[in-house]
Amino acid sequence: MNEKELQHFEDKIKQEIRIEPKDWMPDDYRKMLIRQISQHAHSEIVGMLPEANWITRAPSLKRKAILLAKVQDEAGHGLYLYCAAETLNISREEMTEQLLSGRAKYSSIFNYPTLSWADMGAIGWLVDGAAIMNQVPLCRASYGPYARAMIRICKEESFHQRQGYEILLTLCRGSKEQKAMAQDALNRWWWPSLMMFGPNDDDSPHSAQSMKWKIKRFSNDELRQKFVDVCKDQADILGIAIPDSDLKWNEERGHYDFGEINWEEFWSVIKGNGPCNKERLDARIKAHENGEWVREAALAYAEKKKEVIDDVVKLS
Amino acid sequence: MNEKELQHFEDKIKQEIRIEPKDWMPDDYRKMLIRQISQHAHSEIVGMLPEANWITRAPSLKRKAILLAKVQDEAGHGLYLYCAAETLNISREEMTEQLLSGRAKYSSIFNYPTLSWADMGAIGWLVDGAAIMNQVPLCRASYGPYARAMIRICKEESFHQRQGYEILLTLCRGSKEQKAMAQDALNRWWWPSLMMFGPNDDDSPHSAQSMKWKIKRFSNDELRQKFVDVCKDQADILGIAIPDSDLKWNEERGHYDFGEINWEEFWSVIKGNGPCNKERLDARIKAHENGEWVREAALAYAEKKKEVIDDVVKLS
Amino acid sequence: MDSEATNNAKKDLVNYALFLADSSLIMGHRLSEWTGHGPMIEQDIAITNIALDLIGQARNFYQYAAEVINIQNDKKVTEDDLAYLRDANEFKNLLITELPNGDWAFTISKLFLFSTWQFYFYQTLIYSKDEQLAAIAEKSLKEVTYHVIWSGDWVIRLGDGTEESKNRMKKAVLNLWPYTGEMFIPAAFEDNLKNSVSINFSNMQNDWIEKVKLVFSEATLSIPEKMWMQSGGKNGVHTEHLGYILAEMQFMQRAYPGLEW
Amino acid sequence: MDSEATNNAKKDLVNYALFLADSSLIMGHRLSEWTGHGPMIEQDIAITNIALDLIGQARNFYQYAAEVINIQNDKKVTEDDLAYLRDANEFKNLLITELPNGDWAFTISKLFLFSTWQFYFYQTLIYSKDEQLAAIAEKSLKEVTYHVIWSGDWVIRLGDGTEESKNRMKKAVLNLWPYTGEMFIPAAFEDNLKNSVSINFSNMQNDWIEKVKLVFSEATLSIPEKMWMQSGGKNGVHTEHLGYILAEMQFMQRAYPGLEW
Repeated sequence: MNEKELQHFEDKIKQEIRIEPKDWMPDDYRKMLIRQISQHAHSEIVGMLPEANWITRAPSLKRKAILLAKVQDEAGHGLYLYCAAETLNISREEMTEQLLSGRAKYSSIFNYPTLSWADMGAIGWLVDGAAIMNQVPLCRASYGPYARAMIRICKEESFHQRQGYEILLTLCRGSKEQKAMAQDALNRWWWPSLMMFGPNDDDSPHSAQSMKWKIKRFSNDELRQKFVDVCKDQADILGIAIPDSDLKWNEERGHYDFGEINWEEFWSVIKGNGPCNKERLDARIKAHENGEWVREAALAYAEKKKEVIDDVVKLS
Repeated sequence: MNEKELQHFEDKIKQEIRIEPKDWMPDDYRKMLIRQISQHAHSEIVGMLPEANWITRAPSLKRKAILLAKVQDEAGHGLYLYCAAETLNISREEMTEQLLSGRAKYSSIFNYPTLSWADMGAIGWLVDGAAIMNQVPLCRASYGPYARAMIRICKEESFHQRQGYEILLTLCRGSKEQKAMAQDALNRWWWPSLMMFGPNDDDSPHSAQSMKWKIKRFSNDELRQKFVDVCKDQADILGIAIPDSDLKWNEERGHYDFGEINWEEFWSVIKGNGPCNKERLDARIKAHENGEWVREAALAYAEKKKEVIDDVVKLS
Repeated sequence: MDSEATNNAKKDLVNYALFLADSSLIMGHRLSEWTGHGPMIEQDIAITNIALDLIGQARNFYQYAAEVINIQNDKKVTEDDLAYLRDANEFKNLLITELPNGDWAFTISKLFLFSTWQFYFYQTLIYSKDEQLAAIAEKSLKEVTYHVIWSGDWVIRLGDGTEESKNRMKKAVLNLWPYTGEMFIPAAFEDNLKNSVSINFSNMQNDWIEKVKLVFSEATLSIPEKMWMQSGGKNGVHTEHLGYILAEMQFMQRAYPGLEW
Repeated sequence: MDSEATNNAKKDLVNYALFLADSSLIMGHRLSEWTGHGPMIEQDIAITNIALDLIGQARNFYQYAAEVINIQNDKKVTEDDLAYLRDANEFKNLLITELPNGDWAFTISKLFLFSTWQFYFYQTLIYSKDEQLAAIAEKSLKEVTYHVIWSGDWVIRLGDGTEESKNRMKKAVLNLWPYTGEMFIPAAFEDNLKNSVSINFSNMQNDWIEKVKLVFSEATLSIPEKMWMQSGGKNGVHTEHLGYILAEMQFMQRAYPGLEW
């Protein structure tokens, strides 16, 4: 390792100067970024599936259009992030292969099923909400392309979060059945949302290094606490109850206390045992396999046209 | 050709003695029977599809059960008829191959789509009704196995016809929407049902020989007239209108006059241009292809077991 | 009993009957999707027949549930109201019943695992103090006995058939296995009814696994290793498939409410 | 005009708007089934975008139809009532829109043939004396122009790509062709509206076929021979697919009638 380059890199980190693709960087920094960015990209792409599940059944044309646009945004986010990761010398093909073979992870929350229309609200409010909580600090991540992708993404995510919350607000102001639907969705999505912040700080192996390199800025538990504090108030406005009997205001801490997360479930879903792990991966594999001849044809056509152009150039 | 055998055969036909599989018969008689019986068998099997289309959407559990049982009966009829045809030295595989390759025909009526629940009623009333009209005389067909199969089938068909009529009766006594549904079904199924009796006698090439051999007993036009006469009265009871402005009682003939059939449509559907020809055949091909490994496995297993028994026999 | 206790007992009994009705109906629904598309006519007939049996069982349980609901209720419900007017989160069927049919190996394995559970379940249910449940169980048991034999024969035939059929069976069993756990975890309404229906769940599970082992061994298949089990069906938390089943199944009753058919 | 004539004119106009709304909605619905399942992310985004455009067009036409219906009507209807509370025989969409997506070649061909029809149709509709129809057509025409280019590029790419992609395209075009005829056969409501919307159907068909020929020739594909054409969509006689689409699409509004979402 070049001591001088490392010194220079660390100075830049200290001075909050962004690292750019052509800059020297430690191998582990690169690896950590690839892991994190690609995981994030995969999450956007797999995350399309649970919501796409309700596009054809959206209860009004307006909601259908909003939902379509939202899922489309997620595909866009996936694209930005794959591009950001590609600046670190890994191809989209390689990342896709890692996803489909099960070696790369994606956010475990997408292994839960969407069982009612209210889930579109709960995902917007809670899942996108938790994502924003995680991602806003990443807009200041030390790696330039990642930080810039996050800025774009966060803007759209906060829009999605508001839309999700508004879906629930409409339900909660609606009929008894609609309100029950909203409560049921909150019951199912609350705990998985808390899990989105990752293991407790004590069990989070990469966190310290990530914070040192200024990729992460806050610990898992800090962000989770912030999320709980915000959501509790929002749930009160909706008039539905967070399914946690331990949830109560702690005057001393100035925060809400909340119950213990079922970490057994968390690890089990990560290991592949969630209700939809197999379905989600199967759907991606199927899309990839069914798309193979299409990608081949597009490539073959592009090459044919290139040859023609080459010939024209040669002739001229 | 053996003159004596032919004489003997023709005597039996004249005396209404049934021809049995082991009896001598003219080649053309055998061919005509194979064509007719296999076509009939194919019709039962393909005919399952338009009705199966409504099993999962039947509007009550009772109707769902009745419909399931009915479609199952049709499969059973297909089986009887394939067995009857097999007595004429053609295998089920060969007949299936003829169907799937498009060389053998099936009743064109099944190339029309089932678009509403009322179609389950219309098919029972009109399609099964026309089938019975055609088939009752076939219970006296000169070929024994065919005649016996037809006896069994006719019993069940008349049951189906009553069930179909009862579906329509319930609709016609129901809401305005239900009655409109029944009328719409009658509008779509009436003319194709009349076509089920085949071309006008003048254009029916095989009819004369078939009647001479006492396979058929009545001409296409005779049966069609009988059908119209019966249906008109039944439609009046339902209170829905047969979609034929030329339909009126002819005192002199003692029959209803009725409009000209659209023979262009008839021939076009036979040629493969009906709304569902491709779908029906595709469904059968898919079932056959998806079933291939199953049939192979069943055969392999049966042979393994046979070997074991052979070994035991050998050892003992 | 005070009226709240009576009400709760009634609710438990209704849920119990609905759980059995829904499981049979959704299983029957999936099997009925094969009608007209089976791998041979004989099997098309057989699977349709089993679908018919299951829908018949469902009707008996729904009718009983309706009867219980209608006691001292002004608004009377029918079997069709129960089948066609509840949304997914009210359905209590086992998750295994709502999984898509897949290939013949998947359908057969699903039917065998499910029917074998039904067999041991009904075998206990016939001793229930609730005479209606007992009677329906008794009537159904004959049918289910045949379903177990028929599907078991197919498990053996496919497991010990060709290499392809064996591989398909292995894959089917592996993917279905996580959905067998909830059969043996009593829901609250099952626990609450134990004075009337005394099912020893761990015995039932033992009987079930022994029977499955026996058939699998003849089929040269093995029981999957211990794995994480899915659950939720009995409590109305389903897979994403059920919503689509209901949208299709309930269309007519939803689009044309309150009519006779 | 006497009141019956006014009423009939109103009915024709409503049917006309519904025909265009339904065609866009059902096409958009099918395309939206690709969302999350496209052959590459870029195309997933593109097809979703087109679905969005089509659903937007549908909304405009439904809103206009509702407006016309609501004139001097006490019971007011909304765009959602029109999309979600009519059964299959009331839908007037072209049959081609309701066909299942098939593979990417089938979807692309379907979209190209349909969008090219939309293009020439809207190009005439912008001159309609009915200002609303003209305005919606004008707004939609920009979108549709892009759909034609995008799908046309894909037709060329796949037709002139690999042997496999060419074969898939040939098959797709052959199977779709019988559903292109009804585009050019006016329904009664189209004929009746000819004072307001003057569409020369045979010119439109010529334009359409010329454009299709042009793109096909670059794609090294040929136009199928003259064949029997399916029809019925404009008059509410559909394929068996539409019922399933509606059961799914309308489930929420049917199961929970009269609510805000």
